This record gives sequence, C-alpha cells and structure tokens, in this order.
Amino acid sequence: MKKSWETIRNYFPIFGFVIVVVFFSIATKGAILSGTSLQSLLNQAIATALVSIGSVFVFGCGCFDMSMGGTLCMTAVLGGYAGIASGSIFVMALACLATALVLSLLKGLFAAYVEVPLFIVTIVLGFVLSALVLVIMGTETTILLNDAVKPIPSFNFTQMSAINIVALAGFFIVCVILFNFTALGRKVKILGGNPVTARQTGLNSVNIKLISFIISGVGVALAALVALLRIRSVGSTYGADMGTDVMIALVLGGMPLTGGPRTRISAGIIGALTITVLNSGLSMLGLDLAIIQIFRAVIYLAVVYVASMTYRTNLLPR
Amino acid sequence: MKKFLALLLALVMVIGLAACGEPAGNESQAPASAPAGNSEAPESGEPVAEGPELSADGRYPAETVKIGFVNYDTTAQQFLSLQDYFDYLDDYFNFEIMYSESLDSAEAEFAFIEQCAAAGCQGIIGYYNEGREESVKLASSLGMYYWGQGQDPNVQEACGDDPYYLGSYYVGNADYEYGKSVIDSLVAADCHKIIVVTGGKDFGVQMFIDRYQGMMDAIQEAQDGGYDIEVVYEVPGWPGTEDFTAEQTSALATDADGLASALSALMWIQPISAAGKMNSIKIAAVDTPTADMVDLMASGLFVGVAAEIPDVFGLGVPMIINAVQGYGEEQRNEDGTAPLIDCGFWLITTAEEMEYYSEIEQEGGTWCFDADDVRSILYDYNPELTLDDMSALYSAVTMEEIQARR
Amino acid sequence: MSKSTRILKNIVITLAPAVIVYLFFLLITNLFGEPGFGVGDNLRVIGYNMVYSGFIALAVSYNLTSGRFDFSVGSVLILSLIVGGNIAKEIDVPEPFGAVLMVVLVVLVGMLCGLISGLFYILLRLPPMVTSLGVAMIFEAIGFALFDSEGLRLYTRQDLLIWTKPQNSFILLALVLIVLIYLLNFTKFGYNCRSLQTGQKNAVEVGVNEKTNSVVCYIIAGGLMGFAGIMYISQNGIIAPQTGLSSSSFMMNAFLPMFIGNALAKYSDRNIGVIVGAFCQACLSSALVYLGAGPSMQTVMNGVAVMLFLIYVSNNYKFALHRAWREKKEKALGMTSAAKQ
Amino acid sequence: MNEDKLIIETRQLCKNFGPTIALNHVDLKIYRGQITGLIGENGSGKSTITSILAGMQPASSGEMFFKGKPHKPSTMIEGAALGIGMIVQEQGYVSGISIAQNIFLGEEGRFRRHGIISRSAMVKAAQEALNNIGCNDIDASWYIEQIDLQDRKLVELARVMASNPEVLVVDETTTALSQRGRSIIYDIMRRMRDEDKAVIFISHDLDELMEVCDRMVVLRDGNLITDLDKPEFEPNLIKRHMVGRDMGEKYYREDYDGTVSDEVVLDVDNVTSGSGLLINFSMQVHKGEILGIGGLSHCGMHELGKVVFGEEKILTGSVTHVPSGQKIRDARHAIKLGMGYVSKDRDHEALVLSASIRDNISSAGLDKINDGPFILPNKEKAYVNQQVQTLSIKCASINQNVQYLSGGNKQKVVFGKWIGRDCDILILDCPTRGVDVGVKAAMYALIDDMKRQGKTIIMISEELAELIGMADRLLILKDGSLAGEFQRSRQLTEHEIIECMI
Repeated sequence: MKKSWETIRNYFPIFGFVIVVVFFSIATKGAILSGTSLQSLLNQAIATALVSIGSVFVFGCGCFDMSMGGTLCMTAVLGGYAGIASGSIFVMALACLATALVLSLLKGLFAAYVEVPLFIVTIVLGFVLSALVLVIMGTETTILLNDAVKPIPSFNFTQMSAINIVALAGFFIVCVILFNFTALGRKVKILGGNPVTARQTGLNSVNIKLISFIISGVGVALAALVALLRIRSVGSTYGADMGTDVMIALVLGGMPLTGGPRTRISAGIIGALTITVLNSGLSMLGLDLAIIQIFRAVIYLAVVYVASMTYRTNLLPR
Repeated sequence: MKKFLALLLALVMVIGLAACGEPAGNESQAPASAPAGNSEAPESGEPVAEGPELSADGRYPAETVKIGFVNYDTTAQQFLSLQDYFDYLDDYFNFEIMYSESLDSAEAEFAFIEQCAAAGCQGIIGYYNEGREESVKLASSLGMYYWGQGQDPNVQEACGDDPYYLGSYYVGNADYEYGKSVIDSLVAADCHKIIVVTGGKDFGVQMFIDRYQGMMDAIQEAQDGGYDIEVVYEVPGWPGTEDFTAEQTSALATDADGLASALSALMWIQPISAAGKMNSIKIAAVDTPTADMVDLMASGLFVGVAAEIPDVFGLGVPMIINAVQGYGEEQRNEDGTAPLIDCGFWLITTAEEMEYYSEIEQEGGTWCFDADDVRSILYDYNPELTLDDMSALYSAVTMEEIQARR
Repeated sequence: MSKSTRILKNIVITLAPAVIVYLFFLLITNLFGEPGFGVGDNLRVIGYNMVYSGFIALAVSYNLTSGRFDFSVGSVLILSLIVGGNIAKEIDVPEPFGAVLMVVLVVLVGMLCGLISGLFYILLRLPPMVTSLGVAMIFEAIGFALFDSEGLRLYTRQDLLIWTKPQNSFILLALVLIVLIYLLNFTKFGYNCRSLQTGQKNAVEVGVNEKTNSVVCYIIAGGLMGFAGIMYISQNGIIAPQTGLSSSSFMMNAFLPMFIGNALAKYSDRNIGVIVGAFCQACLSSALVYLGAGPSMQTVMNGVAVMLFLIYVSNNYKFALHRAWREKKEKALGMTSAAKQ
Repeated sequence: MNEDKLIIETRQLCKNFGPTIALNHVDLKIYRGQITGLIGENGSGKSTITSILAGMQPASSGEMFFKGKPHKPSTMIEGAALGIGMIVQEQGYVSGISIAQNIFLGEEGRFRRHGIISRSAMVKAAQEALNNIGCNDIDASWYIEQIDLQDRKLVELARVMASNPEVLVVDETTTALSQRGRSIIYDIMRRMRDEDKAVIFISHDLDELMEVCDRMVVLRDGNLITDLDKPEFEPNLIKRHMVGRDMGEKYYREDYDGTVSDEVVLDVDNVTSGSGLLINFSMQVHKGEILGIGGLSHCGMHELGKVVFGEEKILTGSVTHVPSGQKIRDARHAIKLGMGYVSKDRDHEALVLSASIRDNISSAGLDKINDGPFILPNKEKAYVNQQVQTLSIKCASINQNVQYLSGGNKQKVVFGKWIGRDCDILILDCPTRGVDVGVKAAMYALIDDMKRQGKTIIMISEELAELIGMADRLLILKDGSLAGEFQRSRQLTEHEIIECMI
C-alpha cells in the first residue's frame, strides 16, 4: 500500500490541473481551448510561472518569500527606466537582472544569517518595496517604453507568445537540470527536510540559501522583462498580488510550504497553469463578480486540500 | 518522468498557437464592407414594426453582441449605477456585458482583454485604461473593437486610424474638467481656505493626477482674477490607514471653510460633524449622484458635485453595435480617424438638480439617455445619423434638455 | 526585592516604551517638523489610532503567537460591519442604546465569522496561512454581494457613531481589556493558550484540547475585529466592500503593536503590552505626518520599524548567550591556568 | 504474591509500529506494595508497555485491567486521573511557562474559585508538591527555564506525585539525574511501596535495579522472558535472558590483540566544551584503532563526540586533525578531512525521515558521485544500491521513505551515508541503540571489517559489554574528565570499569 500511495500522491497536482481544465472546457463550451485562449492563458501564466519556478528552490530549502510582488514591481520599474534611458532591450534586460539579483541576494543574506520569522518579514518587505517604488517614481507614475531614447521594437500578439514559450521552456529546463541533475536539488531537499541533519552531513546552508534566492531572482528578472516587452509600460501597482499568487501556485502544484523532500520543480509550472486557467475560466463564465470570487475560493481550497492530503500530522499545522 | 510530463503539458497548450495560425478572432467581422441592410427610414420615436430584423425576443440586433467591460473598482458607486444602466438597456437591445474584476495594473488589463477575445467578445469598453494605446493595439490584434479613454491624446494619435478603434466619449480632459469645476463651485460658494483631498495622486493613479491638476489651475485662475483663495491642507490616500486619520484630523483643525475632494467625500461627513464644523465647511467633490446626497445638498453642506454621467460610458454599446452591424465606415470622421463624441457632465449645485439626477440614475429610473435616445444613434434605425447628431445628443445633459427629450 | 517593588518595576517597564516614544517624537517633530504633535486634536487622533490598531493587533495576536497567520482579519472587519451595521440601522432604538446595539450586533457577527474560519482551520487541517486566504476571499465576496454592494453608510446617523469620542472609545477599550486579561490570566483557556504556544507537542500529549482552544482563539479574534470595525465606522461613517484580497492590507498596522506586546508580556500582560505597542505606533504615524512624510514613505518607515523590532526580538537571546559565553570562557581559562601550575 | 494485591494485569497485549513489532502477546502482572523492575535492551518494548498503561499511546490489540476493571486510557490526563503517573526520559515539561503551571498542566481548573483560577492557590499547591518530594529549594513561581535540566525532571516528578498516583512508572529517568535527584526518586519509590502502592521502575542499568527492586521482569524483542523475585537476582543469569544467548558466542570481536600503530590521527588538547560538560579533556586517537568511550549518561562522552566532529563549540583548547595539521572548525571541515559522525539522536540529527533512502544516503556523498557539476541518476542509483547491498538494508525500493523502515534499517542507512563516503575516521555515538539483536551483530561485524580496512573508529556507548567486546582501548569519563583507561584484554570485566564510572 505504501508504494502505490506514494506514486499516486505525486500525480495529485496534475490531476487537479486536468480537472480544472476539463471543468472549464465544458463550462465555457470549449472557448477556453481556442487558439487565442491558449495564447492568452500562456501570456497570463508566464509571470506567475517564471517566479514560481524560481521560488521552488527558496521554499524547498525551508525559507519563505512573500515579497515577490514588491520585488517584481521594483525590478520592472528600474528595468523600465534603464530601457527608456538606453533604448535597447539588452540594457533593459541587464537592469532587470541586476535589480532582481541585488534584491534576492539581500533577502538571501538576510535569510542565511539573521534568525527571524521569515514569513512575517517578507510580507512586510513586500509592502515596503511597493511603497519604495512609489517614492522612486514620484509624481510621474507610469513608465512608457514608447518615449525611450531609441524606439524599442514592439512585438505583436503571436511574436510575444513565441518569446513567452522560449523564456518559460528555457528557464524551466534549466531549473529541472539544476534541481534533478545537480547536487543543488538534493541539498535543497535535505536542508528543507531537516536543517540539523543537513549540517551534520556537511551541507553549507548559507550557500544553498543564497543560490536558491539568486535563482528566484533570475525568475523575477525574466518575468519583469517579458512583462515590459509585452505591455511596454509599467505602473507602480504592477505585480501587486504576485506574493500570494506564487504561494497559491506552489501549494496547488502539490508542494508543502515548509519545503523538504516533497519539493517538486513541476509544482511551479503546474500550480501557475492551474491558477491561471482557474482565474480566466471563471471570468469567461461571465458570472456575477461575487460568485466568481466565492467559486475561486472554494475550488482553491478543494484543490489545495486534495494536493496536500499527503502530509498530515496529528498536531494542528502552524 | 513526471518533470517531462509537466513540460510536455505546457508545450501541448502552446501548440494550440501553431495549430490555429492567425488568432481565430478576426475572420468573422470584416469591418470595412457595409452589409446589404435595408435602407428605408424608420420613423423616430416608437420602435417601428418592420425596420431592422430583431432577435426572437424583439430586441435589436438579431444576434447577441458580446462586449467586455474593463473595470478598476467593482465597488465604486459609478460602476454600480452603470451596471443598473446596462440592465435597463438589456431589455431593449440584444447585447451581453462581460465585467472584469477590479484590475490594478496594465498586465491584469491585458489578461482580461485576452480572456474577452477567447470568450468571443466583439468589443471592449475601456472604462479603465492603464495600458493606454497598447491595450487598444492588443484588442485590435485580437479582432475586437475598442471604445473609450478618449481624453488620452497619444491613444488618439497612435490608434486614430485603426478601424478597430471606435474612438471615445470626449469631455475635454474629463478628470481635469471635474477638478476645475469642483473648485469653481467652491469659489461660487464664497470659500477662501480650501482643504484639497487628493486621493490616489501620490499613488500613481492617472485620473487623480488630472483632477488635482484641474483644481490647482482653477485656484490659480481665481487668484489671478483677484479672488482671495488658498490651499490650507492637502490630504492624500484613503481611510483605513493610521496616517489618513491623522492627516484628516489636522486638516479639520485648520480654519478651512471649503473642502475640494477628488473622490467621493461621503467619508468626510462624520469627521466634520465630529469636529463640530457641519455649518462652517462647504464640500465640493467628484462623485456620482445618489438619493442620500439630496438632503446633503439641501443642508448646504455640499455645494457642488461634479458628476460623470454613467450613461456617457453607455455610449460604447450603440457604437460597438453599429460597428458590428457593418456601419464602421459611417461612424468615422471625414479623414477616417476614430471620432471623439463630445459629452457633457453634471455640475450639480442645487438639491433640486441632485434629486432629479439621482432619481433618473438608478434602477427603474428613466436615465439620461433612454432606449429611444440610444436607438436614435443606431444607423439601422437612423441611416442619416451623423457624428454631430451624436455629439449634440450626448452634450445635452442638463435637466431641462433631458426633460425636453422625454 | 519585595513583592510591591516588583509590581512597581513591572508597571514602569510596561509603560516605559509609550512614554519614551511619545517624548522622543514630541522632540523630533518640534525640532524638524511642524509643531502640534501629541497635543489637542492630534492627541485625540493618537488615542483613536491606539484603540483602532490596538483592536486589530489584539485580534492578530491571539492567533499569530501560536504560529497561526490569518489573512482574513480585514475581510472579517468589513463583513461584520456590513451585516451588523445594516441590521442595527434598520432597528430604531432610543438614543444611546442604538449605538450599543450596533456594537453588540457587529461583534456577534465578527465572532460568527471567527467561528467559521476556525472550523475551516481544524477541519481542513491545512497551514492556517493557506486556509485563511480562501476564507478571506469568501468573506469579501459575501460582503460585496450583500446590500447590493453598497457596504455600510451611516454618515447620516450620527447617533450610532458616538464611539470616536475619547471617553467612549476608552470605555470600549477598557471593557475589552478587562475581559481579555481575565480570559488570558484567570481561565483554563488562558493557561492552555500559553502551554500550547511554546510546548504544543507535550501539551497535546498530556491531554490539552488544541482544537477547541484554537477555535476559541479565532472567535475572540473575530469579535475583536468587530470592535475594530466599530472604531472604523465611527471615524469614517462609511465602509465599502473590498474584493480581490485587498482587505489583507488592514493587517499592516497590526504587526508592530503585536511584537511590542509580546516583548512586554513578561512584565505585565500581553494584552496591555499590545495596547502600549499600538500607542507607540500611533505616535510614529502621527509624527511622520507632522514631519511631512508622504503616505508611501509612511509605509516604508512603518515596515522598517517592524523589521528592525523583529530582528531585535528574535535575536536578543543571542546577546545573553554571548555574555554567558564570555564569562564561561574566563572561568575555563582560569581553570586551565590553575591546572597547568 | 497473593492475588488480591494485583493492581495491573495485561492479557495478550500487542503493539506494532509499521513493520516493527514492539510488543508480542505480553501477559504482565503488577502487585501493590512492590517495586517491579522492567529490564531489557533498547527496543525490547519496556517503554512501550508502560506508555500504553499511562495512556500516551493505544495498544494494537489485547486487554488491560486496572484494579480488576478494563483499562483503556486515551490521554495521560485520563491515566493520571485513574491513578497511573509516569515520568519519561525525554523532555516532559513545557518551556516558557511557570513551574506551577507545569505541575498542574491540563488540570488548572482545579484552582477555580468562583470563576477565577487563582494563580496564588496554584503556586501554593505546587510548592507543597515540591516540598513533599524534598525540593524545598525550587520556587514554584519561577519560570521553568530558571532551573537546570536536572531539577526540571524533578518538577515533572512533582507533577506526577501531585495527583498522588497508585502506580508510579519511572522510565529510565535516573540516568539523567544528579546524585541528589536519584536519591529523591529512590525515597519516593520506597515510600510508595510502604504505603502499599505499586512502582514500575524501568532501566537498563542492572546494578541499580538489583539494589532497589523487589521483583524483576525481563523483556526481549517485545516478549516477556522471565519473572524473578529478589532472592533469585543473579547478574549473569539476567544478562543472559536480556541478550538471549550465551555471552561467549560469536558476537563481538574474536581477536584480543589491542596492538595499534602509534601514529596519532586526532589530538584533543585540553578542551573545555561550551556546554560545560567537558572540562580540560585531552586524548589522542591512533590510526586504525577502535577507541571505546564509556561512562554514565551525563559524563560528557556525547559532547566529546560532537566536539571532535566540530558540532559543539569549544571554550578553550583545540581538536587537531594531525595528518593535515588543521584545527577542526566545523562539521563541514571535519567531513572534508575524511571524518564521519553517527549521532545518538538518529531520527532528529542523522536522518531526514520524510526523505527517501536514496536522498539520505546520496546526501553525504554528493561530491563523490558527480561528474563535474552534474549528477547522473543511474550513477547515484548505483552508489546507493551498493550501500544497500553491503549493509543488506531491507526495503521495498531505494525510493522508499526512511520513516517507514525499522529501527535497525534506519541505523544501516545512517551507516550507509558514511561508508559510501569511505571516510577514514568515524565517530559512532551509541551506534547500536534501539536496534534488535540481529542487526547489532551485523553492526559489530561491520565495525570489525572497517578496523581491518585501517579505518579509525571512536565508539561512544552506554553499554559496557559492547565497549569491552569491541574496543582496542577504552576511556572512561566521569563528570567531564578522564576517570580511567583500559587496554583490550580477555580478563577485562565490567566490574572493574564500573568502579571508576560511579
């Protein structure tokens, strides 16, 4: 019984995703599976997926990061400024990467050296970063790539989807390799599972945490860049609820928030796709707004309950 | 193995892109060609027995027109009145509105527009526009008409000649006008020391920035005209945070005699009464007329309410229906660019006006532009319709003009 | 140290932060910002903010100290106001009782919401942060659907909104504090709270019923959010429903008071400590206004203050350890040198 | 003993945790006015049976009778209410609250006077409970952190005695106590017996039991082996029952030549550990030697293991890895120098229970199985399977979770971590604790092989027989410093060693 239960459990998240897709295909009479819809689902899912895949390492090694919203907004804004000043996509990409890495490194150092309840600190950090963006942007509140020094090439709907695929598939493959085919993945799982055992097995927890935060930084940079190219502008309220979306995506992807051996890279992508299909499917039904939100909450709780059926303790979880 | 399954899943989803080639949205409507459509002139007024073909339940047009509505705050009073207006129009016209949730960023707006395309919407009403011309370009590339956000010059300049962009209502720079008229009503009520409530100006919300700018210019004009007026306090933000309460109290501690609010000022009534200044401060705000406000106007507390008329945003429905029915050509300026229809707004200064306007702007009310008015700007009902007729109709918003039309 | 001096010392330590913070900001605002901080009207504002944020921080403290993070506090505040307030609005009762009736109704609805989220927590057995997201969405949606999304409008009913007058708000606060101090210090529930907080495994093994205890904590939190709602509506006169989890921003002004409260719990009682913390935060936010800081700078300063305090609270045991380490080191060196002779 | 004195009886009592059988159809009788000793090796089921009696965990099958009536307590409070009090070895107190509340944990309702639980009444009653077990110096109003570990165990004892139980269970607590604490417990046990109540005393220290108990029950691998009265107590006979075969059989090392190269591998110079349990301790470890380290539980030997491995901070002195000349900074550094450490607290420090066998074993050898930055799954599988073979770990597949394995197999997985790494210095802290006899023999054979391969082994153990059987050289610690040193020899007896231990 132990073995079969183990494998079934690993596929729960995918069952959850398939159920949501099938349900909305029927409910929207196939509209959700049309070409445009698939492209739009990808466009919507891209940001959450990239950031979630990157965060798998952070949550996996037992850390916690609810400040993705603020980090993403800061990265996109500073990237946008660089884009306008230079007029070149390459410089904009570099600026995004630099900002994301600096912020993630600070969070990594903080997580590695300062002992503090990370989930409260990162929630507060999220609010602070969003407020800092407002302070930086001052009165002029939206950055438009159109008034860049040299015109930045714009991409139409289909080209944009192509860029999305390349970015998503590329980052996902790199993370799969990093997680499953190098020592990092195993170290993350062991550190998340039992920090004392990790120390006594000779794993350097500081390095693991720093690398994990750096990878999540790359995910944020990519998400910001793709958003800038697609929307060609960024406002101070961009990415506001990415913090909760990432957490919901990872949990829907079947990953425990405390990390450890049950960490899965696929949780990032499956969770992001599930929540995107859920959100866009609901708004496509054209229901009353209150019913949409109740429906979303109920489906979210149901899928999370199913996905996390596996790790029960007799003590109430904290 | 499971990792590859997840990757495979993502790729399969995207193969849908290659399989269907050009986005499916735009084969069905060719905007340019005019349909055969019979042309005899239906009398105005009563819906005529023959005239354009109606749907099974007697509503025009025959097939339902699906329209997406981009919204920023589902709880705003104006949005609630607009929903009632669309429910009223729904009895006469065969259209269906897909409302968005509260969107707060361009990215969320893009996602909703794409969802509308997938759900088969034929047009978008841009009640909220963070993405500016990029949102219009996106809707157009997905084969959907886009209407709204006229006051943004670069939207007009960038997409003016895109057949999918149907132009917009035009109240000059609406928010700027509202800000100016709020100050004008305070000047008219002989106020000298003004508290300015800036709402989302410091939070990067464009509409609050325009309203604030309108207020400042109006104050400057009044000062140039020799009228003694000054801003004694600026209060940013919304209730709920500690600093808002602190700012609100110190504002009311000043000897101000006027309050100019860029958003609904209902949240100031209780603090003003708590500070015992109910009869020493006059309020002018940008808000939507409701029954509650009638006695506030009567009591003299409210001296001016600059109100965006919800029906003005309803203009998007007939214009999109016209385009869907093939009248895209007629509905454009001579140079082929998208038209800006001049619209009025209400500056309510008397309780009687407030009472009238709040009565018509509610469920079961007769609205500013009723079904006949809307029918009069549909080409199928009124073939010789010109853009000037539209502007004339949507500018005639005063109480007398509405009563004249009934 | 005799008992009475110990009590005196505890009282001094409990109140010290409030006095120091108040004087510090009084000095700073008069030196750098405009005067007027902490006197007259602004003192009333600090009083209001202390009571308003104090109720929210108390509500959050009953769950967060036992590791249960609750996103739904904001949505409970809104829903209890919309339901309780609108019912009270319809019932006409002579002058002073109308307001009291509204408080009772709003707090009861708040407790009901707390019960519901508590049941969700113990039945689903998911991490509280995850469950509370779903619960927050449901409460927000119900608040939006009711009374056709108009929320609660009481600005025409001054008779119901008497609670911002300082003496009324302090009566409310005092009443709530007495009940909470009694619950936390003199009832089995209070003792269970403390033992479950630090020794969950041993306490449950010995037979302490964690399920009922956590549901009662959620009910208390819900009731306290009802009280916070009363303060909100009495100050602003109107509340609109929220959607899309934006109600979780209400939590921001709960963190600082709660952590100050935890730090002061040893010297008196956690509830009093939280109110002292709320007073400190109220001084901070008012001072920032008088120093001319914009709303976004406020959030930054508030956030930084919370993070600094959290770092201090979570790491100050290290200072004690370090001191003890140094003493042991000298003692050990002494011994080795003695052993060498 | 006559039957009317019977207070507790179990019939065909069974208990299993997944595959491992902890209790196998046990019929046990406990009488009033008698101290009954329960003795057996680790994992013999002695703690399991008493925890079922006290209500800490349910039995899998079988019945229990208390004072003649069927007995099935679901919580410890229920057990205590019925009159069965129990103190355990692990931490039984709740930190962060006062001593008084610890004593009346879960029963605070008793002090409710017209609606208010009076704290002063509770403190007064708690002080009484402390005084009547002879701890007048402990103030019941203090926080529990204000007293040291030993006294906290006495607070637990006070809690149990406060509900004046008719049956007192003392589960291996004496080893954790100081001399004063131990004498307090002995007095209470004798007083309980004189008041015609029952005491169940669990220990694996035979001499202590023989001195205190009136009757002794021997358990092995979940089975009740024999039941002896005081006159029949004879150490070797009991030990044979405990271990289940004659001492002489092939179990420990055969050879008795203790000769070892005099090349020093590790030099511990005058170390005082941070926790204060090691004071000015020096020793040298030679290459290829099995160095045994023994002593009573709190003599500092476990800290010595952690200090040598860099897991415990050092106040003064140093631990030098002689071949490389480097002072050991931390665990990572020690592992780089080829050292390995098997912790005594296996489930919390040596293993990740929720991870698979594969993840656990490969986690220590990541730098051994990679090609450049990458780790190929099949190479990892080969590496792990090789350990599973050499240690013959019984498991469905290497992807199975470690938490579903038996105690013995878990210990093999821990050994697999370090053997896979091929470390040349291994520190083993109670390697055979909580492991059944069959696995013990395999462990000893393995340690013997490692010695022959030239590896250096530091073996810390609480079982003297094991140390005598395996070690080339044996150091005995007492209160943090060296108490005695013995060379490997056939004549070495436990008696001599115990002299310098106590």
